[in-house]
Amino acid sequence: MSLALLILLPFGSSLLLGMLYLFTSLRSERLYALIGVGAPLLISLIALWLGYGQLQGAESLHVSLFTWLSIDALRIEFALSFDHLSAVMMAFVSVIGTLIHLFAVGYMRGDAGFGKFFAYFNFFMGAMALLVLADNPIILFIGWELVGLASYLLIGFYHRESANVTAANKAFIANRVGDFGFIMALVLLFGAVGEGGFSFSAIEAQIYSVDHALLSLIGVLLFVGAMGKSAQIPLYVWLPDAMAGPTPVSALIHAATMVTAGVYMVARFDFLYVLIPAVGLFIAVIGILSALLSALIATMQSDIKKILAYSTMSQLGYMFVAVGLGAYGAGIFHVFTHAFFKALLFMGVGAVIIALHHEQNIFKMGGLRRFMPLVFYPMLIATLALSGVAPFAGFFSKDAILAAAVASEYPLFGVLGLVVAFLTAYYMMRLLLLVFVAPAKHRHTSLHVSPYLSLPLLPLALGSAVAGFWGMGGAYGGGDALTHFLSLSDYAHHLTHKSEYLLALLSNLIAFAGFALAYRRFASGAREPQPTALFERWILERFYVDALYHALLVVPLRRISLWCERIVDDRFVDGTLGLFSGGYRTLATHFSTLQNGNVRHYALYFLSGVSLLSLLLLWRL
Amino acid sequence: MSESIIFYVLALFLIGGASGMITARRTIFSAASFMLAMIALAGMFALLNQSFLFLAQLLVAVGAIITLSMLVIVSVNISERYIPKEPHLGRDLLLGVVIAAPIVALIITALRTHFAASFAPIPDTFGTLASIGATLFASWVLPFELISLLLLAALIGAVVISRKGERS
Amino acid sequence: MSTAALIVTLGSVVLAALLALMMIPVLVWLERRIAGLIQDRVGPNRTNIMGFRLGGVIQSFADVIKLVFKEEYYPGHIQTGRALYILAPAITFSAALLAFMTIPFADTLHVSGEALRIQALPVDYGILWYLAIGALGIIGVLFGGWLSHNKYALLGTQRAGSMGLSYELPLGLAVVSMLLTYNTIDFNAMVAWQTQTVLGFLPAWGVVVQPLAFILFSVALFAETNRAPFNVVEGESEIVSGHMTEFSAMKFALYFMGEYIAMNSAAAVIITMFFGGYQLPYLSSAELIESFGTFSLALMVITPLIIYAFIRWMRRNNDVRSTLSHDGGRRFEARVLTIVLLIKLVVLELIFAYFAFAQPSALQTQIAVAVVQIAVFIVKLMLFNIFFIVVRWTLPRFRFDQVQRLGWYYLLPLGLLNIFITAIVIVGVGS
Amino acid sequence: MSPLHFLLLGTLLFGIGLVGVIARRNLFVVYMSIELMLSAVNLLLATFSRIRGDEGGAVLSLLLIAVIAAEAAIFLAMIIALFRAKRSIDAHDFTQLSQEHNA
Repeated sequence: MSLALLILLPFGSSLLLGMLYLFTSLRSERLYALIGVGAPLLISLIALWLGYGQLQGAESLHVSLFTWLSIDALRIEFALSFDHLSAVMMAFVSVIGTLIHLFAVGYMRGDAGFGKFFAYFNFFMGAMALLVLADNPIILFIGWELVGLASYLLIGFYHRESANVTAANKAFIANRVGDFGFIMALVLLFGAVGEGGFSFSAIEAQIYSVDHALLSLIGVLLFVGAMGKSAQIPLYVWLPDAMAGPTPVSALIHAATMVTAGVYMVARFDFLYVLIPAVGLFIAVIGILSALLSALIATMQSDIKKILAYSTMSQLGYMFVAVGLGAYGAGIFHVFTHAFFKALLFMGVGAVIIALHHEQNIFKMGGLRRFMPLVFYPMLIATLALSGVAPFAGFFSKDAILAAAVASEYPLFGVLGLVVAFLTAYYMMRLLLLVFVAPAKHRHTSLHVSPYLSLPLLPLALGSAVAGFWGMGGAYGGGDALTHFLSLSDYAHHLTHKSEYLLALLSNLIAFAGFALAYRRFASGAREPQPTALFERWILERFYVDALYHALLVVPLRRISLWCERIVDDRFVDGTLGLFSGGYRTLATHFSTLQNGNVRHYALYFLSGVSLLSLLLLWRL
Repeated sequence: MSESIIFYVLALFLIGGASGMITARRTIFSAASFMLAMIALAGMFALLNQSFLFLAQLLVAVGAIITLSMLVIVSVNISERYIPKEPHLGRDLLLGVVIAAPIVALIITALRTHFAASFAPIPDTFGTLASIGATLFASWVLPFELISLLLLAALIGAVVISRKGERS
Repeated sequence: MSTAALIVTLGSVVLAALLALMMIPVLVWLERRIAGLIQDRVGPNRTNIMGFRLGGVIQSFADVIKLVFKEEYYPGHIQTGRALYILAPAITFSAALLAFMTIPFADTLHVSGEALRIQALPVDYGILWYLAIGALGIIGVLFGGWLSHNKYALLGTQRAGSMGLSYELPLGLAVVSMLLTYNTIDFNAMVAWQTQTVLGFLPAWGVVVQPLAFILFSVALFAETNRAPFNVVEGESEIVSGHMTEFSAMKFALYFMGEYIAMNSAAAVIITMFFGGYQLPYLSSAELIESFGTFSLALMVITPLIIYAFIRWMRRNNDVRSTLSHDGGRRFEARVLTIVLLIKLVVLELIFAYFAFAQPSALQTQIAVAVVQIAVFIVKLMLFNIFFIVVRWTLPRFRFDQVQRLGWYYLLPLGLLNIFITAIVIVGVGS
Repeated sequence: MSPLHFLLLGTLLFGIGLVGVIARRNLFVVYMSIELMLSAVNLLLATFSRIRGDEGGAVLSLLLIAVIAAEAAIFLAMIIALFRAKRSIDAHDFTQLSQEHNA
């Protein structure tokens, strides 16, 4: 029952908020905030309580609400389950979600769509809960689609500007491409194993009977879905644009929760992916390429939110490397820690943006440390965590991934991971320095930060600092508690403690190298970069991927569409139809002279008919 | 015998009035002819021993409806120049007769060939107010009530339709 | 059809025609004289035939002759529809005349098992006939006014039409409440019902039983007959003469006479429905027949007194008091009339004596009672006509919108209320 | 004078009303023609009632008179409204049912 409550509470409050917003003239922000924050708070309490139960070794919960579809062999239960993986996901999603809701109360203050925003936000929480708690791929898919919808609604929240609507459309369409893959995978999977039940446990039980080639295809297609949702090459283009939404949206959806759905889904299907390591390798390659590419782009960006967006994509790349190489525990671990510091970073950035009246260019900021220490220090912690500096949370999770990569058959991933770590440290420090430390470029003398905006940062800062200890590897005295708790089908890698220490040292050194480079270049302020080298221009133009997509997909499609419109539609389709319709029109023109609107004439026609009938009858009589 | 004479005289008035109504070019003469026909029709009712119908016809058809029609002509002041000219009236009437003739002929043929009846013997009270009233409220109460509803609807409808202004 | 029936019917028709038509000059005379009285002047009293003025009634006959012999003139702008234009006043006139035809003048005679109604139209649906035919009068007004092609006529016609419609409703509602009371549509039965008494001493006349209905009915009839204070249709000071503006000579006279007949009919219907009709109060027909001897004796005593008083009044007023008048005819007229009245007195006394002391047959008594009732009817009729006239010359005319408002806002709801109350009372009494 | 005479007369009246509806453009005449057709039916009803000696027909006829009155009220109100709208009572001026005149 409490599981159903996890779903119903956010959806119910979303409905309530929507009704209040649409049908009443109530515009009390206090009320909307109370309902909007109350629901996530409640579900995070429930989730924590349930998660604590799981931690104490309780049985995983299953609840089947009703049979949703029952068509011959296709029998889909609307069922929810709460196992260890769900518990971890649910716990941090709800807690971080609650904090971001709280943050949003401050961020959205005074906005005309305050009530609408919280209706959407709670709707998103419900969808995310559905996704995480789903007991079968179909329900998961519903949640998957609903978070997509929520994301679409929230990106286009300021729908009066067409750019925002375009961004929302872009996100929606890019996600549809991924969803197409996902749905194909589900169809194939169902064709293969559907008759024996379609819940995750049932699929797991039958998975060995499936043909290997088919399984590979399913794995790839599932990953295509994950690409869309988690912004991996080549479907990542929507994520930077999605920053058009309000900053809490970016924090909640495009950093902490929704984008990790792909990782979660792959981890959920771990039993499938362990059977097809080739596909896993493919995932890892895509992941590391995404990480590298986006980290490179992030170093040259000047929009503060886009830097974070690319950073998110880069970290997601890490996670995919982990799950691709079979280190599911490490992947989820990184998801977990990343949620804390990335949410924190976005919220800090949101506070900065609000303080500077929606200025987003880092080169126009500076010197903010003096004005907002409560923002700066949490962000500093988050930056250190993101850069993998020991002993902050990011260090442990990233280290787990790097260790897995180094210990795997393909240590190249480890090397590239270190490169990415260097880049990460560089661009994060660049951001931090330009915003907080470098001389001010603006004329604000006093900047006020609402406690709603700064207070939620503190628990997250704490989380960023200490969350890593839960999954601390054996080398550092921990016991991989998280990995064991998740009990996914991890591939076991063996790395000696010494090599682990070496790796940790290396990665810390690299991070500090990145810091140092950034400090040297940006500590005393800098102008917006004017790219000179070819490579720099490439990076600034984001490797021309958008242009490439445009040239490869959009232009040919448009050409074909135009051709269809001009030739096929006009000549063939319309021509045939025109023949008919022209004939009708000619007939109709002639008949319409009869239909002259004069009722007496209609009576005349009618009576003429009666008259003729009468004549006929008279003649027959 | 005298009844026959009365019938034919009334029939003459009835047909004459009706024909005059549809042929007259001026509305007022149509109305006058129509009144004549309606009065003659009332006479027909009297001839059929329907004394109450006779009165109802006089009261409603002649007294109320003709007056109302005339009042509309007068009070809306639909004078000569608003009355349609109808240049081909003769031709139109001929067309109408051509169309209506088979229908009428059919009914008449049917009546003549398949209908043979005579008047049934009736009590003295036939058609009087008391008798009709008894029948009306004994076995026709529902239609009676429905008609009252119809009249109410017509009343409201007439008020709404003819109201000035507000409608664009 | 028996001889008696034929005689009675013919007699009734003649009587009705006389009462309707011969009443017109009398009413015109009365109108003028009463107007004069109210306006503190004499009124027409000069016209005479060999000195006979009959108080001025001769003036009315002179008017009739003038109207009959007046040149028939058609306004030049009335080109088409002249037949209907001429017919229109006739419609009004005949409708008014026909409406009068179902008024009973005396109680039903019972001759050799045959019930003979003393009605010009011996039917039992009197009030419906009156409503049906009375409403036709307006059609003549509408036709005539419309065909006059005249602004004033058009305005008058509009007013006439809307007045006719608005006041038909309270009229009908008042009639409905009376029908509920009397439980009949037959005038005779209504009169018979009114011979009862209420509260032990009051005659159960309609006016006593249903005072509100009486007020509604008579106000509505005032409006229907275009009498002041509701004569907005003519409204001389506003629209010349309404629908009659373009009519002259006999065509005008028909409208004119039609109005008086309508007034007369209205008075007749009012007394039939509300004032006991031809009945004497406290004396139903049966009682009258039974005690006709006593009744005659009483009349024998009263008649000479009345005639004596009348002669004294006449001689005093018909004398030449002013030196300005050299009209010796007046004294002559008074002398002749005195002789006529005395002869009449003797004849009446003889007749009364016959009924008082001889043993008249049942038929004779019945006829005598009928004659008495006719006389009573005429007296009541005259009184009510005078009431109509007095009202006309006493009250100012309403404005047209006021008339309409009165009809729709006050009379109509009152009529409905009255029906409601009547129905409740009848159900209450009946159960 | 048999019942047939009345019936034939009623039929004839109906036919005349029909002709009036078809041939005339004057809305008033059209309206009166419709009334005439209803009245013709009324005559038939009264006749049948008399033939059968059944007063049901007369009652029906009475109700029909009420319907005629209702029809008159509505039709006249419509004529007033139409006349106000277009200053015309020519049926040919009221062709709103056809699309091209709507524009």
